[in-house]
Amino acid sequence: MTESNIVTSSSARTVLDSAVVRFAGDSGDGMQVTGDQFTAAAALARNDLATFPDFPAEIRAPAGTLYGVSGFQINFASQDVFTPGDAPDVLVAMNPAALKTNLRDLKRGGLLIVNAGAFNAANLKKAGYETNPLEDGSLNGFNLVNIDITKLTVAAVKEQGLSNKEAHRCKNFWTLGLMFWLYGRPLEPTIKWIQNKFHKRDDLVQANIAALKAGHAYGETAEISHNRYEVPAAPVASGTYRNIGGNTATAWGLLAATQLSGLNMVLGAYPITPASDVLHELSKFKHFGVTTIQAEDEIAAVCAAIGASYAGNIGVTTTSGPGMALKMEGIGLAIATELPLVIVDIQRGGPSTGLPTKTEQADLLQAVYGRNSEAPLCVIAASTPGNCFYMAIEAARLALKYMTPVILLTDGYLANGTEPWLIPKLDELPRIEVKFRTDPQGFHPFLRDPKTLARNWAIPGTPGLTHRIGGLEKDYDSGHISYAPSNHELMCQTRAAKIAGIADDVPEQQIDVGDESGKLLVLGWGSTYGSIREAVQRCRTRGLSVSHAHVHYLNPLPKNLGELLKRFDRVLVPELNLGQLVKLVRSQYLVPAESFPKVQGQPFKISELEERIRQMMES
Amino acid sequence: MTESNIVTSSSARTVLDSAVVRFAGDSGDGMQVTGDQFTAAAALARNDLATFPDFPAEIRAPAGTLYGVSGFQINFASQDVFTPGDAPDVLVAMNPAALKTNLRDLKRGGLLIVNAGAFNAANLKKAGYETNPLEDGSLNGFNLVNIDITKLTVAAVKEQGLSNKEAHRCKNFWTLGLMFWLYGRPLEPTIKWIQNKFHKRDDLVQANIAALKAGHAYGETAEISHNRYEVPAAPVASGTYRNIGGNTATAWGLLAATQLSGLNMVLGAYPITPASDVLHELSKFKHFGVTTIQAEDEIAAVCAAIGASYAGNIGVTTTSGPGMALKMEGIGLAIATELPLVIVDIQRGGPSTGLPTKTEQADLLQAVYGRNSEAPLCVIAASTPGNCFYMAIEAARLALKYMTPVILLTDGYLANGTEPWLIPKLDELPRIEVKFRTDPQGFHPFLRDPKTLARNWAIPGTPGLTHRIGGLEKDYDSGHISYAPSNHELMCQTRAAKIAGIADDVPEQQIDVGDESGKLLVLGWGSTYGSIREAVQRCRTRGLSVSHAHVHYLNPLPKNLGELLKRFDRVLVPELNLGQLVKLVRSQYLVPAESFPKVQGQPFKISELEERIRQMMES
Amino acid sequence: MSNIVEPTRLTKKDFETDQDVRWCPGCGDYSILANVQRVMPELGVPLEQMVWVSGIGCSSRFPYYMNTYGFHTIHGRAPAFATGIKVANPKLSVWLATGDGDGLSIGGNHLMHCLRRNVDVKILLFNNRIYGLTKGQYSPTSEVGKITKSTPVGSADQPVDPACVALGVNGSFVARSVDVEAQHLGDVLRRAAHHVGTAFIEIYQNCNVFNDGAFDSFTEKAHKAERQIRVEHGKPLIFGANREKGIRLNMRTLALEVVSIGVNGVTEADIVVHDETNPTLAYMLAHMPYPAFPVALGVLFAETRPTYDGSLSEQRLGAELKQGKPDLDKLLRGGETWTI
Amino acid sequence: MSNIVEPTRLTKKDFETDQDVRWCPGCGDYSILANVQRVMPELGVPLEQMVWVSGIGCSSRFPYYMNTYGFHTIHGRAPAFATGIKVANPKLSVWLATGDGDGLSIGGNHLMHCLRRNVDVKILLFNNRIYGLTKGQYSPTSEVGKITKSTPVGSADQPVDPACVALGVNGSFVARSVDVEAQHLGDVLRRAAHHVGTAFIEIYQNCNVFNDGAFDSFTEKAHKAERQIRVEHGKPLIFGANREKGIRLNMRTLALEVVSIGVNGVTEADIVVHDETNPTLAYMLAHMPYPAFPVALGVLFAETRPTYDGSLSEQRLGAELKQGKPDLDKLLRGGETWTI
Ligand SMILES: Cc1ncc(C[n+]2csc(CCOP(=O)(O)OP(=O)(O)O)c2C)c(N)n1
Ligand SMILES: Cc1ncc(C[n+]2csc(CCOP(=O)(O)OP(=O)(O)O)c2C)c(N)n1
Ligand code: SF4
Ligand code: SF4
Ligand SMILES: [Mg+2]
Ligand SMILES: [Mg+2]
Repeated sequence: MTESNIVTSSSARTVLDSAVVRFAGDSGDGMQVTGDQFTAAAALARNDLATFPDFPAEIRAPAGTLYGVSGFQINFASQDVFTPGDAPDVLVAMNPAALKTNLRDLKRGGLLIVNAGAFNAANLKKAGYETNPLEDGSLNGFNLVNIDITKLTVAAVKEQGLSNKEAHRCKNFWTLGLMFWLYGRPLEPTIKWIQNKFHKRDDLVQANIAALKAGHAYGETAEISHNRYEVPAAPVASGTYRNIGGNTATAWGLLAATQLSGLNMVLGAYPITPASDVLHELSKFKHFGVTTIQAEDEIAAVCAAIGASYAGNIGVTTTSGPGMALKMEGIGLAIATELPLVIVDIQRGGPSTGLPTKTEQADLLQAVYGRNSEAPLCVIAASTPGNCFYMAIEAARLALKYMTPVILLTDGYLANGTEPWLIPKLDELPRIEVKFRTDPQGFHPFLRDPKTLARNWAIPGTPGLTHRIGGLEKDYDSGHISYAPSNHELMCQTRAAKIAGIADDVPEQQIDVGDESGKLLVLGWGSTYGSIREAVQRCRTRGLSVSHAHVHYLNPLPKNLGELLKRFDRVLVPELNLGQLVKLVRSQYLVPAESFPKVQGQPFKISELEERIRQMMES
Repeated sequence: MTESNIVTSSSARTVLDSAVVRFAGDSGDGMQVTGDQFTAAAALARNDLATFPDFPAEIRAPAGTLYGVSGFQINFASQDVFTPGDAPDVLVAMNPAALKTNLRDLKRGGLLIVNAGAFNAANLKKAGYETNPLEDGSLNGFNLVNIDITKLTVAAVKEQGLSNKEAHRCKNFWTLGLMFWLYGRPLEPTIKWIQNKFHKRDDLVQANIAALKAGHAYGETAEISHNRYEVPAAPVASGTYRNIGGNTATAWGLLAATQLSGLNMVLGAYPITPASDVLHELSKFKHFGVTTIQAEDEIAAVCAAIGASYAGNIGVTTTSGPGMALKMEGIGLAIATELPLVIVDIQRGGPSTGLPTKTEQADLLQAVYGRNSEAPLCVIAASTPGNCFYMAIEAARLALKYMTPVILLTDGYLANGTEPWLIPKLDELPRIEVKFRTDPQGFHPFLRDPKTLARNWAIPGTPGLTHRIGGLEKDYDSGHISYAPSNHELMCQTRAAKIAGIADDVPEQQIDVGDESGKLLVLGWGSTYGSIREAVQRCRTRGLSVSHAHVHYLNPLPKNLGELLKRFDRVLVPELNLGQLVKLVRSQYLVPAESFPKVQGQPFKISELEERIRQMMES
Repeated sequence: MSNIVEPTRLTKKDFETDQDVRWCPGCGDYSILANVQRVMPELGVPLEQMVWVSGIGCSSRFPYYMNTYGFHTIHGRAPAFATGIKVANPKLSVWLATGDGDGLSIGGNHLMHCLRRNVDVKILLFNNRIYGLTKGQYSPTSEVGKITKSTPVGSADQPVDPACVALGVNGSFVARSVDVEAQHLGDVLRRAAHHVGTAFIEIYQNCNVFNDGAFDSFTEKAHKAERQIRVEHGKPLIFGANREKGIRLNMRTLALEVVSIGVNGVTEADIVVHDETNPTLAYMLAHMPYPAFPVALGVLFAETRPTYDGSLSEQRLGAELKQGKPDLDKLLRGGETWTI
Repeated sequence: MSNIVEPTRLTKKDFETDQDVRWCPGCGDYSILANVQRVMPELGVPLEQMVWVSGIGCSSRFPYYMNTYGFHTIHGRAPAFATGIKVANPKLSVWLATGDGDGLSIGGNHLMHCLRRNVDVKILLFNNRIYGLTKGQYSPTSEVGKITKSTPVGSADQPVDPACVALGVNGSFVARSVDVEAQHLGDVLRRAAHHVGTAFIEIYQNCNVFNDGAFDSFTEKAHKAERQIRVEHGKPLIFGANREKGIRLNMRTLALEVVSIGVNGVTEADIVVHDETNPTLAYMLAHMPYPAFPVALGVLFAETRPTYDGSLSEQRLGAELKQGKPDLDKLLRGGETWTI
């Protein structure tokens, strides 16, 4: 559907300008579906929003265990939203384990909806509760709504005569119905969704719809010591929107690059969390001229991609931290042979295997420096799920124009998080010019464009241009192997100058929030965009002289960055690592930028940033 | 032999305080042997010296070709010597190709000894000479000594009735004889060497000795328009000396570590230039409890070494640039599991395969940052061939004491270069204390020493301490897998603090040459030690206020370094890369250190450094 | 952490850890774990003398559940770590758990070199023909045309057979078993434990979440007898519910064929007798196309030959005998030196 | 750089480059190069449609001397690059030069996966049983006990046989030849060129500097006839100076044996007839222990089956037919959207 009517708010509702809701339950409780449907409803109500799913590391952990808890948080508002929110206003806990692992985040006095039906001895034990929190008063600080959702759901669906197991499975729609009632959302869209999701089994369609309606009705009738809310539509730019996650946006951006450049694409990839979904998504688009190779390992993946580039396709490889480390020797060859290559590193928690399902920004220095010898390449980063689309196109554009590998950094938080996204039109996107060399006249493989310093690209199959390239140093003037001392230096400097020159081809650094100069600049990169932006805005409303600049181009850095940094008394660099961008700017500009590190596998909370900023202003 | 008599200088000689001689010829001409023998003679004459062999990249390039030329340069003196010298005073060119590729370096007016016998049409053509340089006057600027060494050698050895090929092979000893005459060296040691080298073939013994004596006699008798030289003994510290190269010193340092720690050693290595010789050397010392595994690749090599460390040996892996890139994922695991590991990276020219037989210092940033996520380790570097011995021991000491991987950086120049070396005694070297955990009481694998933060080392085979470790994040207090946010941050900070703490355990940064403060500090690391030291000394004799400090500990940097740098108006950082240490010190200390890069696969010339220093002083 | 236990008194319990097992309910890995824990006590190896090494994957979680020394390393490299461990301390009993992706995709080369070197390590390859931990992509053992997340219209590459790979690189012990066949798996594990050299066991393992029932057609009670052949050294290759079928070598085609004993003149004498020392026979058995032939289970090949770690120990010993105690001072002062 | 040349008129010269060849004088690589350059013109492939890919090693210098497109990549990874090239442009004729170290040590896994996928690439493995470029360490094909720079008291690991490895991973074309056997090598190259799928050729190559004469015992004129057997499809496995010896299958041991025709009742009828479509026979031939048996040369195995690149092209084609022209706007607007 492209359009939808939304319910008009009844006077009985408290109007909020934003709300943060978290659904938490067993891996088997369908919390991700519930979250997605609730998100769709908020989107259709034209709220701005941001979501954050939080999966367990285990595939399907035993029911009721703490490490088996799956969560989904959404922040939706009648104003701009930049993060999934810090502390939830509403927590839905489907079992004791979910309560145990999530309660600490719920706002004091927040609304706590629990499925009492799951609070039996066995589950309480698995969650490590001595006594039942629903009874021992430990939840007094919260607005507890205690419902036996299991029983009510089973009752609601009994007509369909489902198996006990299947009946229980409908719990999440009952809960969704109740939440829809709470926020005045229409049921139709979800009913439609249920209908075609389960179209093969009418009994399930009926049952889930029944559960949904029952949950909604329960709200209407039951005495919930709580009034209803309304979060009005947000004033956003007009256009057509969709909800999108970072991995999908990355994949679609790469698809766009094929259309904008007119080239086919080969993705060489080896599965790894959280990057695998980009491989999965791209493997569906063979008709875009995209071929995906699930290689035997990351090394083969990058080498196959380089081979494809050598043959005239766009070579792409996608991975995460440990896989990135394995690709570095191959990337070095792409640098030495000056072939286009797009490398997407969807960062995760480390070191080593680390925390595979958690987010982190700690591959920046690896991306910039992690190869033997002087091996410069271009590094860029996406800042929001939707931005991944544009940065993926940009990575391809720069790789093709400068005949160089380009590393695009995203992370687990961007990969799985979603946001409403204003859908662009293909013909609004900039074309990517690619010229293959065909003229034998005076050809050698390392002839360069005087402006970009990119070498000419002569692909196999082109008559009269047969030539050999490789990883040994080449003569600047003939492309043949050369061990001559001064030639080597010339080539090293040329490769470096080519990458440095990209700074003239990318946007200058903008101030994202606040004045062009002032007391404090908060300098960020990557997925911290939303939290920093929001924190800085809040501080500014408190009258603090602070601005936010977010770097999308990390190597080379924007050419005005140094000058921009010097316009502020102090520079704070919050990163989900122990301080990496801060090292780059300190060494390049000699500014006393200060690091604000966080390495917890979790994004920054807005409040953490606000507090840190306030401290700095006071000190 | 441990002692030897040297000839007393005859008054007929010009006494020099130093001389630089280069032997250049075809790969088949035995220039390396000639160089080694000439070096031994200088050493026995108690000169201080430094050598620099320069091999072709090809195994055995066709005779007479430019890329088949093999060279050996020695700088010997009656004073301290720190480099093989810039421009040779004497060049020995055994064929046209050798002349063509080496003449440019010979000092104007320098002594040029050529084997006229090799200057035939074929060889001239191969070397790309239109006309014969011996006749076209192009060598007028030099002191040309033009001898048909081939003919004279053949004549000298005819009694032995060797094959023509074998007779020609004696050319190098004839040449050596002449050079011995020129510098007044005794023939005995070389005669002894010939005798046991060729003991299986008496005719070759006789022939080579005859050639040697003939060359010497030729000097005595023939009218060489040139007088003889004497380079008196250098005043060096008393003790027993030997000549040593960097790869040998590295291997021996590792052997010493086994004796000092009482642990066995497993070297996991995959052959790669210029690192292979360390594998070759260590494979001879099984009776030191050293096992060498030639693994299937660099990844297996480092993983086998880590496995050996896990089992309680000293795990070591040796490689060069491209191989280093491949090891990074494995090294990350050693960091996460906190196991001792010694990694030796013998740097070579890059990027990618680059210039395999040439030297470079461009793996520093890879060593410090080249892994996914926050993966800190210790990086140290050797400064001279002999220093490799001590730094190898130091790498093992730090790895074992701090339960961490340590990367030791050397390079192709150190690996193959040699210097006289004051031989230490085992019992003068510091013992390396190793305590394995044996007490089950309160044990968990990540219990730490409160001071060093090193975890306790419990090796398989120890009763009662069975445990599991791996690359996933661990709980600080139990060592079990943990995905807890704050625990992850604590562990990341602890790993970082452990490495940072090493700064308290290593020598403070010294000024190697010059005053403790002043106008300019030249900050170096690694194999540039000799050239920088010499250049700075020369500038100081010219009264310039310049000092030299050479960093051996690169991560962490010495704790007094920042303060030391600030005592100088300016800091210059010469490196055989495009500027890497300079990035580290700028970002860490915010000093405006300036880079002096050279990437030519060749060491710095003293003159290049002198000139740059003088420029800075003038500006 | 465990306490010291007399090897003689070891029980299954002693091999269990305090960690709760984090595989999906119903995963075949559970039964493999149970069988291993059941067999280990019989080996008389003290807990502390045993090391379990693994790569990354669901299967590679194995070491966390064995109360011995354990090293959960990185993806695909376990054989290299195991080699280093065994060479450093040959007294240890080293076991390795890997998967079809860990062992044959990213780790294929290390597996191959471990086998050819004949390092004394026991390798259990859990073959579920899928990538489990990364949530269901095809693996090098997945059948052609497999529809997975990464191959929506089917995989294009043909699989390898783990046993064939092991035989191709001269593995000295190659066997097959099934996760749920307690008796058979137990026997194979015992044989492997007593083999000196690399023992390679492929275990068909059901991933009930991403590749459920991959092996049902020959592991389920109903067809087992018809679709499996349990090979035993010195015994004829007979199978079938009533042991009425056998494997014969067709002289003309030089290929194996399935025959029915008693039917047109075929007697037991025609049936090939299994000889686990014959690499060709092992190769033929491993290679038998299913379902035209039954799946061969058991020890396909076993041969004793020098181990890598053993030879290296001998070299160390030999060196000590020949060169005596290490003497660094002597080494440093060897060759040309001079004293001032 | 070359100029455009009519494929039909191509000669050996056309395939030579202006680069001087940098192998040691006397290296077997020279004769391989000469033979390849001699055969290529016959294939009717235009210079620009041919790509030579290699890793690192003396052998991997090969592409620099072929006047086609060439990619000298990194150590061991050539099969992965070749796969990317062939998949990106299936029209290209892709050839690969590798060594026993490049292809079987660091590169073993990529070789294995290229073979199992059956990528349409021709692989020439120059087997000199040594690391040449790094100046003489033993390789995975070096005999046990080999004394080299890295193994002063002899190597401890047993070698693999390249052909056996290729067969173990279902290689669809597996052959052997010798550097200096112009005629034979030429024939094998032609067969490989016309095979659709991965063609694997092991070429025994003499490294006269670091492993001189490694193959003399069966390549030298004197013993050739006795120590080699040239296999040909459909022809009996007969060898010997007077073609008096043959290979027979011993029914009892199920192993091959050398017999003398005419001696105690052996007739030609007893001799196995080579069938290059029989993997078992190929395995037995590749596996024959030398010198007890002769070294089998020629096409050991050849079978046509779908190629990886071919199947992927079909999938792309199928997708275009099914899903039509790519339409990004439609994609971006698919699913739930809303307009403001
Ligand atoms: C270097 C690296 N690449 C990729 C991954 C992601 N990864 C983890 S396990 C796995 C494959 C698991 O398959 P398998 O070995 O068959 O084990 P299973 O889960 O099926 O038991 C992959 C691709 C990783 N952890 N490390
Ligand atoms: C990553 C990496 N590791 C190691 C090397 C060093 N290296 C170059 S060639 C080679 C082996 C060569 O042996 P082989 O493949 O048999 O080729 P040959 O020289 O014998 O023809 C090695 C180890 C390298 N170039 N790159
Ligand atoms: S995903 Fe499959 S293999 Fe992994 S634990 Fe679950 S069922 Fe077992
Ligand atoms: S080293 Fe050996 S293989 Fe390499 S070029 Fe020389 S002879 Fe040939
Ligand atoms: Mg699997
Ligand atoms: Mg070789």
